[in-house]
Amino acid sequence: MAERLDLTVDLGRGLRLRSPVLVASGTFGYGFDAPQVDRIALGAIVTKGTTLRPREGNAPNRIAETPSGMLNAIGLQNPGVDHVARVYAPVWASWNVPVIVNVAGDAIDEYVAVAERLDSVPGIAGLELNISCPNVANGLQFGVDPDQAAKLTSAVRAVTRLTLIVKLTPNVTDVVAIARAVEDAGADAVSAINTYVGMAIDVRRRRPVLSRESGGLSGPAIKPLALHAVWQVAQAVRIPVIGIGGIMTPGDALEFLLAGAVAVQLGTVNYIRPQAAHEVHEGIAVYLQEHGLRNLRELPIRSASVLTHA
Amino acid sequence: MAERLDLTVDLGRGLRLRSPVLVASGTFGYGFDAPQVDRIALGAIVTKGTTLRPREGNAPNRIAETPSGMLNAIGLQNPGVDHVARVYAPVWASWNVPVIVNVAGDAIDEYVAVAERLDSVPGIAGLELNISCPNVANGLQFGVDPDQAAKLTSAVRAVTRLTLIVKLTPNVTDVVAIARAVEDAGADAVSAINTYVGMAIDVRRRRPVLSRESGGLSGPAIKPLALHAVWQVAQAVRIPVIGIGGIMTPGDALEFLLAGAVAVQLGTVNYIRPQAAHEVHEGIAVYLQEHGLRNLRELPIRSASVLTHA
Amino acid sequence: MSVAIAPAVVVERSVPMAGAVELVVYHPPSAAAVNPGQFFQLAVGAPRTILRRPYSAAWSDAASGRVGFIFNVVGAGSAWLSQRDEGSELDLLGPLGRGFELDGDRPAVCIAGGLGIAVFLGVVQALVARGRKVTMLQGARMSAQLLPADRLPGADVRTATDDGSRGHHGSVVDLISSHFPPTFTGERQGGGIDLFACGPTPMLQSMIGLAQRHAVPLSSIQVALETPMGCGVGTCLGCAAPRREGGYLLTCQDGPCVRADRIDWDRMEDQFHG
Amino acid sequence: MSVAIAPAVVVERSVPMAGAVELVVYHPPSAAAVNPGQFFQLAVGAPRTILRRPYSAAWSDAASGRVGFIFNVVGAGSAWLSQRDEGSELDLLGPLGRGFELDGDRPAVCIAGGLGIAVFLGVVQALVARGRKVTMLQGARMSAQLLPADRLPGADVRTATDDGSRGHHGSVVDLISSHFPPTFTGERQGGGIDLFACGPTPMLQSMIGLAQRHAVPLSSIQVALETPMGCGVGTCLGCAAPRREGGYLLTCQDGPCVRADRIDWDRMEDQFHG
Ligand SMILES: Cc1cc2nc3c(=O)[nH]c(=O)nc-3n(C[C@H](O)[C@H](O)[C@H](O)COP(=O)(O)OP(=O)(O)OC[C@H]3O[C@@H](n4cnc5c(N)ncnc54)[C@H](O)[C@@H]3O)c2cc1C
Ligand SMILES: Cc1cc2nc3c(=O)[nH]c(=O)nc-3n(C[C@H](O)[C@H](O)[C@H](O)COP(=O)(O)OP(=O)(O)OC[C@H]3O[C@@H](n4cnc5c(N)ncnc54)[C@H](O)[C@@H]3O)c2cc1C
Ligand SMILES: Cc1cc2nc3c(=O)[nH]c(=O)nc-3n(C[C@H](O)[C@H](O)[C@H](O)COP(=O)(O)O)c2cc1C
Ligand SMILES: Cc1cc2nc3c(=O)[nH]c(=O)nc-3n(C[C@H](O)[C@H](O)[C@H](O)COP(=O)(O)O)c2cc1C
Ligand code: FES
Ligand code: FES
Repeated sequence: MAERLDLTVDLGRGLRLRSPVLVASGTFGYGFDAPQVDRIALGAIVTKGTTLRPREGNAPNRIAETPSGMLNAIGLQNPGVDHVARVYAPVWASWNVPVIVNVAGDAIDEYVAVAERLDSVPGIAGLELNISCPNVANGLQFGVDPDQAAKLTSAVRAVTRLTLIVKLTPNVTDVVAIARAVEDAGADAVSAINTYVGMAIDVRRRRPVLSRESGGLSGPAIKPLALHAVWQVAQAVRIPVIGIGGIMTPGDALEFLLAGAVAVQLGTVNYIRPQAAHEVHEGIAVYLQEHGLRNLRELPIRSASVLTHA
Repeated sequence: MAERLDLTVDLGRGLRLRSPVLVASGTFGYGFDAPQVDRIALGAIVTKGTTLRPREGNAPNRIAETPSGMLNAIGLQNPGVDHVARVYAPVWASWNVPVIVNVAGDAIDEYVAVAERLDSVPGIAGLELNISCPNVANGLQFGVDPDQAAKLTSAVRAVTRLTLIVKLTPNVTDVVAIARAVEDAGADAVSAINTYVGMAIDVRRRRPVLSRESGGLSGPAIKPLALHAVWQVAQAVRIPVIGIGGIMTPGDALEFLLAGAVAVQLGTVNYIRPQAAHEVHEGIAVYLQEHGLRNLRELPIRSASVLTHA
Repeated sequence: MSVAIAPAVVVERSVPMAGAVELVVYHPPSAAAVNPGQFFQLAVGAPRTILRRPYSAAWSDAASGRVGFIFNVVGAGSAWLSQRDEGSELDLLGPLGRGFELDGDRPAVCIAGGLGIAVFLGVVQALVARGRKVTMLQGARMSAQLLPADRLPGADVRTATDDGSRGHHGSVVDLISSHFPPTFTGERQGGGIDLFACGPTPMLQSMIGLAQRHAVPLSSIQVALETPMGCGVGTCLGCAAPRREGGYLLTCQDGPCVRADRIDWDRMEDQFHG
Repeated sequence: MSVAIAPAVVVERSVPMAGAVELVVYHPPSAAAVNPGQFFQLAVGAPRTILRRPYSAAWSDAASGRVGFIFNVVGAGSAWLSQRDEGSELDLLGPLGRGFELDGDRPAVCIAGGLGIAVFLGVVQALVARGRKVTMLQGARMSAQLLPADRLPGADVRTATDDGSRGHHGSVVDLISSHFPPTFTGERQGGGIDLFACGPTPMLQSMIGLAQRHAVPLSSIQVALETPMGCGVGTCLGCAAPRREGGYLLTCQDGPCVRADRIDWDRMEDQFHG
């Protein structure tokens, strides 16, 4: 039975994954640190958000646990694109798993410069544009405005032949408008979603827990919200949608695949159960078999109503 | 010590509460059904969303558990304003606790008609405008657009002398813009927040769990998000802000009071620990004493940065 | 209301039949207050869960101050409950809702599918105490999953199993047929029997269909409904069940035990996922 | 990496001193792999929690395959851990991070505040095994909260309590003074002693201040840092501690045990709330 299952995913522009289970940006470093994970079985590794110049990141506290979730305000600590291209990419080129670099910046020029630097580098399989980081100054600006998002996407599209995924922020009134804008601007795929802006207060000391006051909420707490975002986006765009948000189990991943995602990224769960990606992959395979399906394209369901809210 | 503490709250237009702990709309019915709750100790009871005509509500499934939260799509099942005014209000008039009616509708006229019907009815202490219900057709429309929200608020303001609270939806890019709009339009206070639009999928049957597909997420899962909304709103408006979202413990409530809320509403927790409102009230009193504070107005902290995200 | 929110102590944990767990708690006020068919909302402490879980009181004994719950493990909440040791605390909210109306003198036929049997320990006892003739029809997947008949003293217990390992080979609903025609034909408006049913919604629906084909008045059938529950007390409106005359009734307040003619069985759905 | 993610079995639970719990797990690969000062990320199943909790291996014994953890209950995760019975499973991720550098021949002075003592069972044993002279300075709020000295064989144990109920009346940091001046004055760049410290950040800071006033080289002091941890393995970047030369090091990868001269103590903060 098993060998007949097709769990591959096509993200466009030649990027084909052997599994629909990826690890999400910021939760797997640059692929070197996670213990006991058999990288080869992953659909892809998405790296930590990478900027033009190295960044130190925010002062502590950077993280806080919340009910079934966590807040983070790391502030894009990263060694800069040059280090990534020179030191990491050559190693990745020897790995048998696609590595997608998550790209961040404060201005369109900066994104473009990072994309240019990475375009012809062996070992890099694609770019994921983080237009939605809530933890740096101006981080959200591109992600909440369709025009800005489109402008940024076009600018990067113009300088790269790599598969270009745009990662959406959920901190908007209408995520569909942004998704359509980046689709029209040339994105090969969208990933949804990044974290939700949240906060925790240290009651004893009477101050915000995080040094930046607010941070991004991830983990199972956000799963129902992320799933709804994916459900809406998947019915509105023709490019592949990668589902992200609170996935811990095969059942969680299947919710996203049924909602219309072609693949999923696992984030926070990597901190808790590093073996989760493999369990999720296996669980999806078992589900397909039990339901007599042979590939992931048969999974999605559709809304019964035209308007999701009607 | 205890008798010197002042835990009263002024919501404007003569509505003074003896406790900052209220019970939230949709989680306490019309005040008749919750077991073992000493109503008199509550700051106020906010009723189920009430519409001009009776409503049957949505087909089952209406609720689903999610990690540290729950989704609901009740669909505003309620007996209609006339029943509320004729049958419930006279009973409330004999209770020693303010009852605030949560008002919902599909059109401005409908809200206005409900407000008019309730204006001179003894037993009703205030109105909370639900401009943000995600579970009825057009429910979100007023809540996501500052102009619409202002128009609705002014229209209702014009026909009622009752304290008017406007309840904000968090399903927007910029909750502050809505808060400012309703403040300018004459709201006496704002309550923040209503539920977040989310979804769950029944993987076994391959269909959404809720009959309406999407629903509103409440419970501890949303606490960090709600807290951030309150933090932002409290620093942007001069009218009182009532904090809502995932509060279960005194510590949770204190986070909202520190973030700038003058009072809090407890929602989902009422289903789980009906005694929570009293525990929270007591916990706040103890905290004030321990910190040498004599009233709630000394609690709020402020953002260290001008821009929350900077 | 005599509803308590109280920590009770687990005094016994056992396996009444294969795949099920029985927890006995000591809580005299609840034990004295329960009507058969009522339920409790049990707080669970499993990771990431939040809502209480509804469980029928399987039985209660005012004299010893004990209440029993019988359940199977289907998800995180029931898994957590199944691990409560003797001596641990269980946070009860209840008793809640309406139990069965047990008075009357017609023969009582009880029908249970799967864990629906749980509620009948108390029901059968109360019916027998009222001097009624009681037949208990019990269905399960296999023999080992049947509650032993000695837990239902005074009842004439008949069984059905899906795999034929004991009693009738097939659905427990098939067993009612033999009670229907002789009793009801010719005296449709009463006389006959009183039927008490608890089990999965599809089982209830097939039973209702059969009753309708036999022209059994649905008012003579009481069913224990199962819908998801938020609060269990009438404040969340989450436990809607379609009412015959349109709209919805609340399982937690109007039920869980209701006369079958109050329900619109065509709009009734099995509300459980997973 | 030799990092394991594994279910281990709790083989012993006890109370080593007032307010603390000691859990002993059986897991031979971990017991063999631990360096004193390393930690494990323990999965907890408390309601609404999600992250693992970082705990130092208090001690480990390759021969018996056991690892001990000593902790106090401060929140939901530690409360849950404190209830693990013998026989229950504990999900370990580890050993993680860098332990102390224990080689050398200078006298070793260990200083612990509160539960910081936990890590020193293994540290003292390893130092003694290396033939080093070991002084253990232990501080607690009151006498009952001191770890009994027989758990630290081979060390000269001195104590301080906040309430004066045993040993020095005051901070444990005061006890170092007597080790500082004679040893370091005149031979600032080595010679002296090696200091190993673990405890609340404010205690570490006051110790560092004292060391600086005595011109003790910070490179001769190793501290075990405590910051919140997301992953424990270097992927989340949540465990930042300010580095002397600017920027941050990662407590989980570069530490938790680091030489004190690597830290910018002015930017160092107690990161714990609650
Ligand atoms: C009035 C009433 C009485 C009941 N009495 C019994 C009994 O005596 N013995 C018994 O074994 N079961 C009984 N049930 C069913 C029992 O409540 C569910 O099996 C249980 O809630 C499942 O929880 P879980 O966390 O293990 O499952 P999960 O599937 O993880 O639960 C997820 C959510 O779905 C809800 N849910 C899932 N299945 C059901 C269900 N069948 N009914 C209601 N809610 C459900 C849960 O309460 C929870 O909110 C009763 C249900 C009701 C409504
Ligand atoms: C490397 C390292 C080793 C440690 N070794 C020990 C030990 O041997 N014995 C011991 O008693 N304690 C030790 N701690 C502290 C221990 O991790 C915390 O007390 C524990 O995480 C608190 O969890 P909680 O759920 O009970 O508390 P909560 O306050 O409910 O925890 C909420 C969140 O804050 C984090 N947190 C709270 N306090 C701390 C803290 N002091 N350090 C790190 N995270 C914290 C938790 O991990 C969790 O994510 C160590 C910490 C670190 C970083
Ligand atoms: C500590 C942390 C750091 C993150 N860093 C990044 C990042 O650099 N770039 C990015 O696009 N997303 C980042 N994310 C977001 C995740 O990739 C993911 O979108 C989010 O966590 C939701 O998924 P989850 O709920 O499975 O964690 C980060 C998340 C966490 C928890
Ligand atoms: C079942 C349910 C029904 C609700 N009905 C209403 C309503 O009718 N009107 C309204 O303004 N809010 C309604 N709410 C939202 C709550 O009042 C509250 O804003 C929300 O649940 C967040 O608070 P919590 O996390 O404490 O539950 C409802 C919430 C739930 C869970
Ligand atoms: S379960 Fe809440 S109203 Fe019935
Ligand atoms: S705890 Fe995640 S990087 Fe250190």
